[in-house]
Amino acid sequence: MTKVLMKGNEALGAAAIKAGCKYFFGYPITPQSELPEFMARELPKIGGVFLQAESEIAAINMVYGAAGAGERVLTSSSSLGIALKQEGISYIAGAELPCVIINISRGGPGLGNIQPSQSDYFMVTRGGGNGDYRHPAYAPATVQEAVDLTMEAFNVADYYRTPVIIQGDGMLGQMMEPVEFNEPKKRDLPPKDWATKGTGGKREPNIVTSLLLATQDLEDHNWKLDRKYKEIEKNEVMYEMYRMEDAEIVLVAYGTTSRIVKNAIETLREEGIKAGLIRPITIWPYPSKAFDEIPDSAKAILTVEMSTGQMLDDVKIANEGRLPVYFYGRTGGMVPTPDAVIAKAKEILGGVE
Amino acid sequence: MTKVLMKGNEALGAAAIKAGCKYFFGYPITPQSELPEFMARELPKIGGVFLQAESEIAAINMVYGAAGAGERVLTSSSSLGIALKQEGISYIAGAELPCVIINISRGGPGLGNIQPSQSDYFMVTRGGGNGDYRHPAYAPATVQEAVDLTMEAFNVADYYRTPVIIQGDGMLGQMMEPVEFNEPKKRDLPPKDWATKGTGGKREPNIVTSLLLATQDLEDHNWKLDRKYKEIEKNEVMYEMYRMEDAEIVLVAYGTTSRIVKNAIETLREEGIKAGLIRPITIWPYPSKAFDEIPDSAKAILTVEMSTGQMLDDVKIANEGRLPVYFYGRTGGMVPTPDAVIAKAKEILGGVE
Amino acid sequence: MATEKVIMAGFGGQGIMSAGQLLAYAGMLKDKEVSWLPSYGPEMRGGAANCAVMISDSPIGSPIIINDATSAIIMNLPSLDKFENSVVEDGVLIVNSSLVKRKVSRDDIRVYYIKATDIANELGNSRVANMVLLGAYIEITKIVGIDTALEAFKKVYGPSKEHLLPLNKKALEIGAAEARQTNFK
Amino acid sequence: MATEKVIMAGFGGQGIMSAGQLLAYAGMLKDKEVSWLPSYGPEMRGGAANCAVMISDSPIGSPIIINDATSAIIMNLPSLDKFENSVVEDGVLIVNSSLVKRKVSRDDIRVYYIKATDIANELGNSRVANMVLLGAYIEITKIVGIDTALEAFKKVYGPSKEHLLPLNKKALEIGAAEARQTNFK
Amino acid sequence: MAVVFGRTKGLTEKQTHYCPGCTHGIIHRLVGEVLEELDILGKAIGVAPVGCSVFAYEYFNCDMHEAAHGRAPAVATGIKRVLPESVVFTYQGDGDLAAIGTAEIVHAAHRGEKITTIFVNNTIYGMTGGQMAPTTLIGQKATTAPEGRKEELAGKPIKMSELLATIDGAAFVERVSVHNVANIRKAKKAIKGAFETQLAGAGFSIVEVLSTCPTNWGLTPPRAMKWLEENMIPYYPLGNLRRPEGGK
Amino acid sequence: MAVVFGRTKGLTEKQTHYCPGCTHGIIHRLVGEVLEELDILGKAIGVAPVGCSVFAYEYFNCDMHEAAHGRAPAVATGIKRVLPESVVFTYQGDGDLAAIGTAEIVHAAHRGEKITTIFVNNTIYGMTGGQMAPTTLIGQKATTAPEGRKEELAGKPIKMSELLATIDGAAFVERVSVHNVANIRKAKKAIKGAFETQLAGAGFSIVEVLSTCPTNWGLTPPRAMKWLEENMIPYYPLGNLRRPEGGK
Amino acid sequence: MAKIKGKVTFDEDRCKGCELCVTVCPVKIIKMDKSRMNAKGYHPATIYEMDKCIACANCATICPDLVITVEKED
Amino acid sequence: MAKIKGKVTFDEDRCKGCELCVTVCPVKIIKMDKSRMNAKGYHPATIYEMDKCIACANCATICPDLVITVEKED
Ligand SMILES: Cc1ncc(C[n+]2csc(CCOP(=O)(O)OP(=O)(O)O)c2C)c(N)n1
Ligand SMILES: Cc1ncc(C[n+]2csc(CCOP(=O)(O)OP(=O)(O)O)c2C)c(N)n1
Ligand code: SF4
Ligand code: SF4
Ligand code: SF4
Ligand code: SF4
Ligand code: SF4
Ligand code: SF4
Ligand SMILES: [Mg+2]
Ligand SMILES: [Mg+2]
Repeated sequence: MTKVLMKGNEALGAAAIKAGCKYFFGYPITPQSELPEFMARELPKIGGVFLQAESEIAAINMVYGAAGAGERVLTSSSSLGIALKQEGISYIAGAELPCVIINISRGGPGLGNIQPSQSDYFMVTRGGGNGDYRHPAYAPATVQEAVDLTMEAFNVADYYRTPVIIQGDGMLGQMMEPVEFNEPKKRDLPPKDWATKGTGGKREPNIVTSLLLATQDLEDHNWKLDRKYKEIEKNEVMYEMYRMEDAEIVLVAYGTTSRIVKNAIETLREEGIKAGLIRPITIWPYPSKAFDEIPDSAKAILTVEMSTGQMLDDVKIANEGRLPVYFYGRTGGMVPTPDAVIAKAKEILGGVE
Repeated sequence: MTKVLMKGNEALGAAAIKAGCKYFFGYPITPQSELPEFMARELPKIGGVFLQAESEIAAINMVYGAAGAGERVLTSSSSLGIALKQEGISYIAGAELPCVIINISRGGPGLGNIQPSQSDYFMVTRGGGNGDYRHPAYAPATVQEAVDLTMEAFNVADYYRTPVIIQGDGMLGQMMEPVEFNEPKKRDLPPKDWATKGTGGKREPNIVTSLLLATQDLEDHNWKLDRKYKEIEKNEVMYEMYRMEDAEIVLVAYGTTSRIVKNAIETLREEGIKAGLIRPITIWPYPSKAFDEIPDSAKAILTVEMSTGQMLDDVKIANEGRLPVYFYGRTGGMVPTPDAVIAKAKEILGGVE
Repeated sequence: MATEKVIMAGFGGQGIMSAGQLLAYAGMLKDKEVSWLPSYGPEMRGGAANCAVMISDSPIGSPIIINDATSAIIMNLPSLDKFENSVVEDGVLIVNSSLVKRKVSRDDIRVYYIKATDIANELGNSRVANMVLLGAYIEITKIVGIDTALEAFKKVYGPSKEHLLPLNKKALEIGAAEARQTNFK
Repeated sequence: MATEKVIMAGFGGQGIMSAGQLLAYAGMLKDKEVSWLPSYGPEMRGGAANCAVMISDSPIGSPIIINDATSAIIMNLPSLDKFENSVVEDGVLIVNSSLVKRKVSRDDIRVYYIKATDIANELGNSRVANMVLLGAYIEITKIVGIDTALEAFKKVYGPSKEHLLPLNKKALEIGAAEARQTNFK
Repeated sequence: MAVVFGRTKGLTEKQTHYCPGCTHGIIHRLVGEVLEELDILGKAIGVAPVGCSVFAYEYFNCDMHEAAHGRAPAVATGIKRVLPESVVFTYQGDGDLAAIGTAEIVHAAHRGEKITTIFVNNTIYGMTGGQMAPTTLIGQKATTAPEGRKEELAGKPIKMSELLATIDGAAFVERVSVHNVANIRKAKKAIKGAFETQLAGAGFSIVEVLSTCPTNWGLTPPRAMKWLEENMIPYYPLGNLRRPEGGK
Repeated sequence: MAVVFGRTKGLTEKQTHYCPGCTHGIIHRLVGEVLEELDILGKAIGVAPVGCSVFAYEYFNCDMHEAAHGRAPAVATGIKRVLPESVVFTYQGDGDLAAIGTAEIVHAAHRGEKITTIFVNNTIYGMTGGQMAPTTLIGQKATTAPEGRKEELAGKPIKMSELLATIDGAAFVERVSVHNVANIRKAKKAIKGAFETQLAGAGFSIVEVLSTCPTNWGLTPPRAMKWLEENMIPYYPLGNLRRPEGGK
Repeated sequence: MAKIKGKVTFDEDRCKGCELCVTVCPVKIIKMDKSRMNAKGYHPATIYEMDKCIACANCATICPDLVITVEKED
Repeated sequence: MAKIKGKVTFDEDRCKGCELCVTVCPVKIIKMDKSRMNAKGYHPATIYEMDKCIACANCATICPDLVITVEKED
């Protein structure tokens, strides 16, 4: 496989196509518009359909329909557009349909601005919609990882019959890096015999629905979903432990922020300070178990986010009160500098020691 | 004040009117429709406006407009309707406008059913919308408390310039209990000199917006909001400690579920088992400090929810790994029975001891 | 007084919901703690209707009755099938025997059969069958007086229905009289 | 090789973004790790344009350059004002002195003034000023060869622009030559 | 003996949950009959709305997809774009289509989606207990218009067929009624015409069916039929507003 | 010397962020002039959309409220219902009004909200970089229609004024253009008529203004004006579609 | 031409007693049987004088609940 | 009647050089001054023969950026 230099947004689209996705429904919004634009150029070439919906809500409901019809389907948006999709995502989760949703986040709340941000963590990991549901959420740090995880996402979606989110930010969407498109990991996927493709007169009608009026039925369904989510938690957690062997200070960061933190760690180590990183790759299911692997040398945890502190909740849950947890965040499109992270780490270690 | 017997949904509406709210924008959905219906009957009598919007999204944006114009305004919905309002709530939070939103939850995800449920906890405590924002969320357990907290909510909204959620469920909305309408607690409220009511040619134009294109401006705004949220966390936490003095097992439950848990506690105590309850009244800000008051006698925490476990996250965060945390949940409109809670408590104590 | 937990159940349109509200209101007028909880479901139009009323001296925990009803007022057969076993031992079960033809199979509870619909028809309005049964219930449990129930009537039904007060008073009284005469079981 | 961090900045339309992409591509063709990050902002139409290119032997951490550029290619005055201080000590600053009239005020960096727009105009196309500067940059840093840059050109601009290859080659070469002749500062 | 009128294969055996005399049942049957007669049950995919017909998926004898409130046209679009050879229809109430789902129906028409919409206009939110709809008539009472709809507050009722007929992509637009036998038969013709439009690939097709809600109107079924005839038809005139060129 | 043409008080001093030659600027000025001439600046509240005119709140010299994408009519409704004596207007692009905000504009019209909408139709999503809008002409290129809009895929462009004119609550509906001086003057008259409709309490009013987007069309401003005249006006005919009875 | 003779059968347990069929029978032979209740608890519609039936199928056409089948003597 | 004499002033730093005013001047006296740049970096529009101006205000009417004021000799 040869490498090509691609913009994150376009690489995401190319990865989806490589994963066999021929259908895209979306609505323009900065900083992800290159993705639908790419799909508008490429999908017709392979007999697929790019459709610009009248809104994000229409787009997610088109996805709902297309997923019900048994096809791999993608939508993408940014932050406020994803907020609008929440009811639809809840329906898709309830009806147990597979699809992939890409969120290239920007600053908020409200209209905010168009700069990179990680302040949608709650929305994408807790489900901003109604009801007891979850969905896998991948947080790539590089364009290559975005490509790999997008291909994986389609498999995971089909395997578990669940919506899957790729959580990036404007930086990831806009930057170019070399990527190669490897064959996606194979999974034994169940047949989509539940799809509403027309009975062809050959079987009983299929029904896609999230409505279960009888309380016992809905409860059964909720626990069934819950078991599925436990299964995903068991099998699909992904994270990177970076220079953690002897870490005194454990940094936790995901997505593009983790790249900055890695730079900071290099410098800290050069200065003799043993810093390591836990990088969640799945932000749901959250890699809590990574925190069980923290070496005894560790004295404190420092969470770094491009938000006022959202993943912080998961860090606290995973940490179970074992180490003091600190936070450093920048917001509104301001990106943490390695220097600031370094300074914070030193301050903490100064305080801890 | 004489008591009247009122349905939860109607009492909520009456409380809003008592709090000086003359404007309601909403869209029908079970099990909260008696609330808009009540407003449709009552608001015209006091020169207010009841308007049925074309959708939940339109309703929350009408609220956005009315709140910007400086008036106390209410909307209500249930679960999936609240999911649809998330973008709008994010805007209102970003633009720092006061309003009150009532969620009378039902089963989910998706269409689910119309029975009581607490599975919107994540959505209402973490903000299902985009960006770094929070809003107070009150979880009344009785109709009287729903009335009191609704009146309080309008004050809190105006004081902090924030949307406020009243989080109930179908049981609370549908049941009747005696209520009295006491004078709401007074607060020194700042003048609404930011409201877009027309300049009258007498001042510079006011602007309501959540857009801050320059990263530094948006970051400043985000931290300003964050300080406000910290302030709310400091001042507005509400919770009830029920028979906690000597509790061996600490139950945690909110809203209608806490009533069932109280019954269970009575029985447990009759049987000699020292059970107590932490009942969050604000579910955001979460009463973490209540967990610092847990007596040494306590051996375990049991969280009871009508969900597969959402408040559980906040319990774990508050607990900081001090006590083992257990969970008992029912979903889909199934309501926990005191017996089941008792059995679970005994099982835990058996295991713990 | 322990908490009185009453299930009222029947067809939609039999006045189950308002009878329950009336009872709760009456309890409230007597300074008791009360709650009323309807079962609301998909069968909103017609079909089954039932509600749970609680009356107590102390604050009411859960407003839900699950197999611990102290009393039940049953206006049709499906409701008897559904709720017969929800009454506690020694509890009260009042059956509209105009419509429910079968007998109650338990013998550990106090059962009253009252031909409420027949009585109501005699009074000239089949819709007051609910009041007949409520009158019986009040007589048996002495939870409130008939006067209080009538006061509550005004609150629940409002001024537009006040002309029906005499009829309803009559229905309550006859129900009470029936209960006095009926030997349970 | 430490990580080479290049800022390229100018007006929109000066070919900043594509020159950056070309450089990144060339790096990639030489099996380096590379990244390209545009600054995108509200001023999407016209106005300022800049991008950050990184080339390294080891994986690239953050693609953002914050006051640690090893080189900068500056095509207009506002960009010089903005980025003059972003270059590290001993770093390279290449200025399009056709358009930027002032001198760089720092003396701890290696500055090259190249009349890129004039040269491009002489070549018959003012739009290749970016290539002139890129040629200079390549010559100074030896990060890739001109041949690699040309190969990258084909990738970035696609077959439809291949007829422009000779012109761009020329521009790169003249830029390189200029750099050799220019004494920095 | 020859069967003059028997059960259609287009519907399942399942008894509906509709109130006695609710014309949703009639409309279901017409759709079922048309699907059977056009022999497209095997390639039909229906989209049920949120509203009284939310359970339509239990009644139509073909693949069914339950949509979110108002979004049936978007769901149908997703299905049809993936399966262009299928026959896709939505079945929607007036709250669903004319209120929350306004954008979705307008844009399905605007794009000329090759789907068919059966739009059941009963001037009320049936399922949620009789709230006002955008189609509620002036003076008509509703739980959120306790004194009847007032123009000053809520405007005049919206005429969705007229609105959609301004859109080029809407190849077939017709308003019918099912308040008596003659009109039921006409309604069926219109529904057939709509599906034929889809089969011909001519664009979006919609049939607005004036329907009753005896329960929330507080009328017996026969009186509800009369109310429809006397109040709805004068405001919502019956007739075809658009059909594909060369169409019958 | 008498001033024939000076700056209106209806706009602030702030220089706009619009591209050179973008007619948003002209339309802003017309609105500002009308607000000034009707002497309603003090009671006017404008609602800015999401789109290139998102910063309209910095330009209009009156109270302003920035709405979510497409929801300006709902925001305006909220304001007007609370302040019935105020003059409320929305300023919206075609992506905002004719795509995501379809339901909101239709229902503001349907309820006869006493607000005024200035609808700037430039057949493109300007702010986000030239994606296709529901108003994009057949064959017109857009970043999401790289080969030009195709009817088979996306339908024919939607005519919002014609659609809204079917709604009774829409008291004033007119389409104008600003591609030359004569039309700019007519446009101003229409805008004034719309605000007068609101002042008279007659219902909802809207002026669709055909506008250019030189940047995303890839044309110089003068050529963009010509393109508008030659391509847009034939498809989107100018003229009044509705005015209040007895209105001028 | 001999008078058409129709035969109408009711899938009685599906009947919801709405009376719509009653209103459309041109020969007025359908009535609600107030003496009986079906499984659903409704008084079902019934034909009183089948002989008079002209097999017009009006009743079946308006019945919302698929209760009625109409046959005709060939 | 004496020929109308107009005076047109440009708030030059607001000019974005769009040339729309140039296209609508009936007497063709507006040109872009290619020799100068304003603060925004555009070549500003300028009047070359003010005498010919008939104060028609076309230029100001079409200018999107509030650059132009037109006066008329009384
Ligand atoms: C997002 C959302 N909002 C509101 C509801 C509640 N709801 C269910 S059905 C309905 C209205 C149905 O009315 P209509 O479409 O006219 O159908 P009908 O019942 O009259 O046939 C509403 C508002 C919902 N389920 N989802
Ligand atoms: C919910 C949401 N979706 C998408 C966007 C991105 N967005 C911003 S402006 C715009 C389109 C604007 O086009 P138009 O309304 O035609 O205005 P113009 O820029 O052409 O004047 C879009 C899609 C957004 N901000 N919010
Ligand atoms: S509520 Fe109305 S629309 Fe719904 S089933 Fe009953 S009669 Fe039909
Ligand atoms: S992008 Fe188009 S609409 Fe937006 S300001 Fe520029 S020219 Fe005007
Ligand atoms: S077929 Fe016609 S005549 Fe026979 S019973 Fe039915 S309606 Fe009457
Ligand atoms: S129309 Fe059908 S459901 Fe109604 S009464 Fe007649 S047979 Fe029964
Ligand atoms: S006022 Fe008229 S004549 Fe004078 S410069 Fe302007 S356009 Fe030309
Ligand atoms: S129209 Fe205005 S902005 Fe354009 S060139 Fe003329 S003066 Fe300058
Ligand atoms: Mg309806
Ligand atoms: Mg536009």
